[in-house]
Amino acid sequence: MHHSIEVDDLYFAYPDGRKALQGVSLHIEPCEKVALVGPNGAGKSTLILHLNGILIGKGLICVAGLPVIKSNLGKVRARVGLVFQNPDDQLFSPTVYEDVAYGPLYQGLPPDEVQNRVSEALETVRMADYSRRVSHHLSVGEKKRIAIATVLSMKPEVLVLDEPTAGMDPRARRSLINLLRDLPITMLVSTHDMLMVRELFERMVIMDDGRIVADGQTEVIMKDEALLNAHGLEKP
Amino acid sequence: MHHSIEVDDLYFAYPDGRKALQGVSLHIEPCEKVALVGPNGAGKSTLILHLNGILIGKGLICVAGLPVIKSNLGKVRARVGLVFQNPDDQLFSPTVYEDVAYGPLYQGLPPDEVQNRVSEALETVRMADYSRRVSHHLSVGEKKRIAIATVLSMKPEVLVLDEPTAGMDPRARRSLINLLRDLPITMLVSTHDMLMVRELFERMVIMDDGRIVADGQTEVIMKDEALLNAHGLEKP
Amino acid sequence: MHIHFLDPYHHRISLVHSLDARVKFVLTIAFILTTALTPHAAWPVYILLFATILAATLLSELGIGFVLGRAALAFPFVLAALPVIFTLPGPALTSFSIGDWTLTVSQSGLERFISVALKSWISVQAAIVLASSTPFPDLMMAMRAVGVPRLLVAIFGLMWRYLFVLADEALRLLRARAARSGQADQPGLKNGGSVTWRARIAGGMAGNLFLRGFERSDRIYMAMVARGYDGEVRVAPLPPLHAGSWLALGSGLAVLAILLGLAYWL
Amino acid sequence: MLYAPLPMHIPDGFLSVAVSVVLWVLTVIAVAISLRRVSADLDERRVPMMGVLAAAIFAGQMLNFTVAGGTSGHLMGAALATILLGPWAAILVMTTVVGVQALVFQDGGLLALGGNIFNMGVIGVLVSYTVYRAVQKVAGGQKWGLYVGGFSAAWLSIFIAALAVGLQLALSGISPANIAIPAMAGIHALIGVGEGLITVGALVFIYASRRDLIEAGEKQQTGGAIVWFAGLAIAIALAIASPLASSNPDGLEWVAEEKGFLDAAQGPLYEIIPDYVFPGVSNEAVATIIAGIIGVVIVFGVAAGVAYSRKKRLTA
Ligand SMILES: Nc1ncnc2c1ncn2[C@@H]1O[C@H](COP(=O)(O)OP(=O)(O)OP(=O)(O)O)[C@@H](O)[C@H]1O
Ligand SMILES: Nc1ncnc2c1ncn2[C@@H]1O[C@H](COP(=O)(O)OP(=O)(O)OP(=O)(O)O)[C@@H](O)[C@H]1O
Ligand SMILES: [Mg+2]
Ligand SMILES: [Mg+2]
Repeated sequence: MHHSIEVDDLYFAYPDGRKALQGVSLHIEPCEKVALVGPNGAGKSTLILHLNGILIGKGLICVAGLPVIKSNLGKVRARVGLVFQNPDDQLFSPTVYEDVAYGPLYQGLPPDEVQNRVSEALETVRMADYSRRVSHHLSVGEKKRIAIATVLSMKPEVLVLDEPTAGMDPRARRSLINLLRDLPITMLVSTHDMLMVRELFERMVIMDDGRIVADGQTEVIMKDEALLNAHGLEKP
Repeated sequence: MHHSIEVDDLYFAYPDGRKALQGVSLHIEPCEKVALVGPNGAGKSTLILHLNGILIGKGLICVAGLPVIKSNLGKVRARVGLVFQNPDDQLFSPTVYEDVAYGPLYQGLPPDEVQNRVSEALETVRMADYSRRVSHHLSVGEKKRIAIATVLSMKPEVLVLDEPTAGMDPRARRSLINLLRDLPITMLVSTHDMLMVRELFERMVIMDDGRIVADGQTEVIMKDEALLNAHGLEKP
Repeated sequence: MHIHFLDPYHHRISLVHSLDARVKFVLTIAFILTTALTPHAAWPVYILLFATILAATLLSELGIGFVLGRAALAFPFVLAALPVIFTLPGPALTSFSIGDWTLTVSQSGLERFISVALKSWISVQAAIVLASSTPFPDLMMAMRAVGVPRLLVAIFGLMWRYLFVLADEALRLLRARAARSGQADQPGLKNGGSVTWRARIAGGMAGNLFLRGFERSDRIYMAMVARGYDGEVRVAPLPPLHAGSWLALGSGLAVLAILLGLAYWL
Repeated sequence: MLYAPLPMHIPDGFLSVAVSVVLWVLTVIAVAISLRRVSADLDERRVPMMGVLAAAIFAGQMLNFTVAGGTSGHLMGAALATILLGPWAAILVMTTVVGVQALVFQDGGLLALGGNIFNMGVIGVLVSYTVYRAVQKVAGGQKWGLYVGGFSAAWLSIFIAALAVGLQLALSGISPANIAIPAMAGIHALIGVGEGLITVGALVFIYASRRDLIEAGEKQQTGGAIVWFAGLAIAIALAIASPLASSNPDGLEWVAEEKGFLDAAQGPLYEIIPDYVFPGVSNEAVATIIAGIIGVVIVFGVAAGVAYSRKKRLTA
């Protein structure tokens, strides 16, 4: 049961009445990597924000074996690493070190454990010698890696990424794809990058208008041009 | 001579000493559409900012028959429509109408002429019934169209776009590509979207490290994988 | 686009750079306070103060030209002190007249004016050496060490982080406006619109910047919450001061005390 | 520098130590109260919001519009911050803005920072608050109240803060009150118009795009009557004190000297070396020149010593 994502019949409306999720169910096995695609406004980001209880809708969510409810939030957030689209929103500390140490520090870990977590996370994203750097001097690709390190330092059991390749040049994108391929961890990735979906993910899920409209093997779905077009997508 | 872009041996360094352009020459014929590609930091945006004198480097630039020099800036800016990557940076008026009217109003055109210009521009980007809308609430794709309308209302002779499709979903991207195809105007478009390059542009220019390293038929260049890889690009 | 050049920190390998930020911070404030406490027209002490800051500049490897050049930035305000030359009572040095006005330069007035200008100039050099030799995160550590509340330091940190992001946004807004500020070929048109219209456009840009700031802060908040933020600002403990740092602090303060003593009891 | 700050950031050297200390004390009190009130608020979102909006104000000061003849109007932002965030958060935001300007960009002094925060942060915010609330009351929730209130708050916050700067300079004996105050007031009466127009422009934009933010700001206006009166008292006190002071500059000078605001009376130094007449050197001019030479020698001696030891260290 561990390391998995289970969403059952989830509904959510924003305060202004906009129904962003209308009965979403999704099960992801431990260590499976799944792509989440769909047009702008489909509800992908909204769904992702539910996975660690930043938004709380109607329905059942279990992540890494824990139900996502108020009393569990601390634990859930330690187990789910959420990487947002814009690394500038995620790197809010003055230095890279402080940013990567933020999660462990808030978990109350002792200083040398924090130190270890930071080095390890930076090692994993191959940015070990960046820890004293100031975030605003980094390139988009570097920022993205650091953003991933900020959640890896919490040793999450599940990694959720929102549009990781947006705005990257081909080289940075390639190195990110390789990094994601090598991380042995449950992964849900929302994206518009259909080439990456084909390359990296065996399973894909299509959302539109707050609902899941397709869920299956990437190979099969990518061949169904009628389905893709119906939801504003294109075959790569 | 009209409607063309001519850049001869252009050099530019940022105040911090970074040499962003190191001898760029580029000639574009009236009504030609050219793609400008290259890795992050190649100097694409820097080159674009020279075309209407926002940055002024060493070298000769003529746009639509006018040399880009201090005394000409007003006229040059009326002839070159520059659309930046992030439409949020361009929509600084509360409503779509006011934003599209900025250029004509600044030029001091009479009110009914301004009115005509705005309707025409919105018509062209197929957003005619959006004029009273508040820009902030539009989708990315819609904002992008409005951003294009804000320069079309100045009736430019040359259109320059910086990464127009970044962050768009496939549907919005498709409709933008169609719009660009239909505009009968000289066009220089910087982008990382190699699929769009192949689809829309007969000619492409590769920049790297402040220099133009390839300039020719898209068909030919796209086949040269060694060249593309050497400059951090990928065949689509 | 990166507004790197907004960041005043200049990386060098130097004694001043390697000094603990807390020591530098306290010494800079003490230096400026000493300068302020030095009486008007205490020229010998001014010279010693200037020599001290010059020594610090040299030790910082920042370059004298750089520091003096930046120090000139604060000069326009000196205009505010100009009138004292003519209004402070004291022995007259010279007088000249402009039209019907006769202006008399008094000695005490001139002395006070030059004193203010010198003090200001010496103080700003100290501030420049501090800012150019200390990365902002270290300055924040110094702020915490001298007792600035954690919440305020956290706001400072966020502001610093997003200063560059938003300054880039502001720069792009300015560029977008410039790009659309054209001049029609038709002759006889009045370019630029009215002043209030231009002000309103600038206001729209400010509103746009603010609004995006608001929305960004929401996303940052979510990113913070996702990593455990619960409304309380937590920070790692400050590292202890080394013996060498204590020594530097002590000797620096001693030098300043001697200078101040000289100013009063010479 | 990209942004042209208002001529309101007092550098070090211009405020006497006594004036600086008094202003520091006032500032610390105001900031401490604001911190308490904001923490008590329990709205966790406000920490990132204050940080980012402080950055937005700083960056917003880069935005300008041409007035005429090469001059341009800029934003200070105290009124805008007050209207959108309420007085407490606005004080913290302005404190951060002015603090970073001083600490990092030497825009305003460090010892003078207390005064600068007080003028632009505390006075600017409290006056904005009072004016904006008053106009809102009169308007009774109608839309014009937002704009008229915004404009008057912005203009008056600049104007009153400028009066305060003038008064402080006069109290420090740097500039006679009858020149400093009218000069500051005159310049900033104009600058305030720019501030007012930009503030209204920003409010129009935000009102059209996200009315809820303005309404939320409305709810944050929880300063209560005490803050309102504090702002009113400051505005009235400065408005009355300034003309009084500038029509009686000598009176102010008298206050300054009598109360010890003027620094340490012209030093004991001269009593020992009156007019720098060196023993045995009777000609005053020669004495001055000698003094000058000694000074130059000291400075160069120190510089050379440091340079020498540094070189040795580098080559060692
Ligand atoms: N804070 C909010 N308040 C109100 N409505 C919102 C809010 N955030 C999102 N929405 C709306 O909810 C719907 C789903 O938005 P969401 O951001 O989840 O889409 P998405 O699939 O992530 O799209 P994109 O590909 O553009 O990121 C959209 O219609 C959007 O306009
Ligand atoms: N304001 C600036 N100050 C200093 N250096 C800058 C500035 N803007 C850009 N640069 C540098 O100039 C070089 C060219 O940048 P430019 O933005 O033109 O690249 P680009 O090709 O548009 O890249 P991208 O694909 O990321 O948009 C880069 O090395 C960049 O870091
Ligand atoms: Mg999304
Ligand atoms: Mg670019």
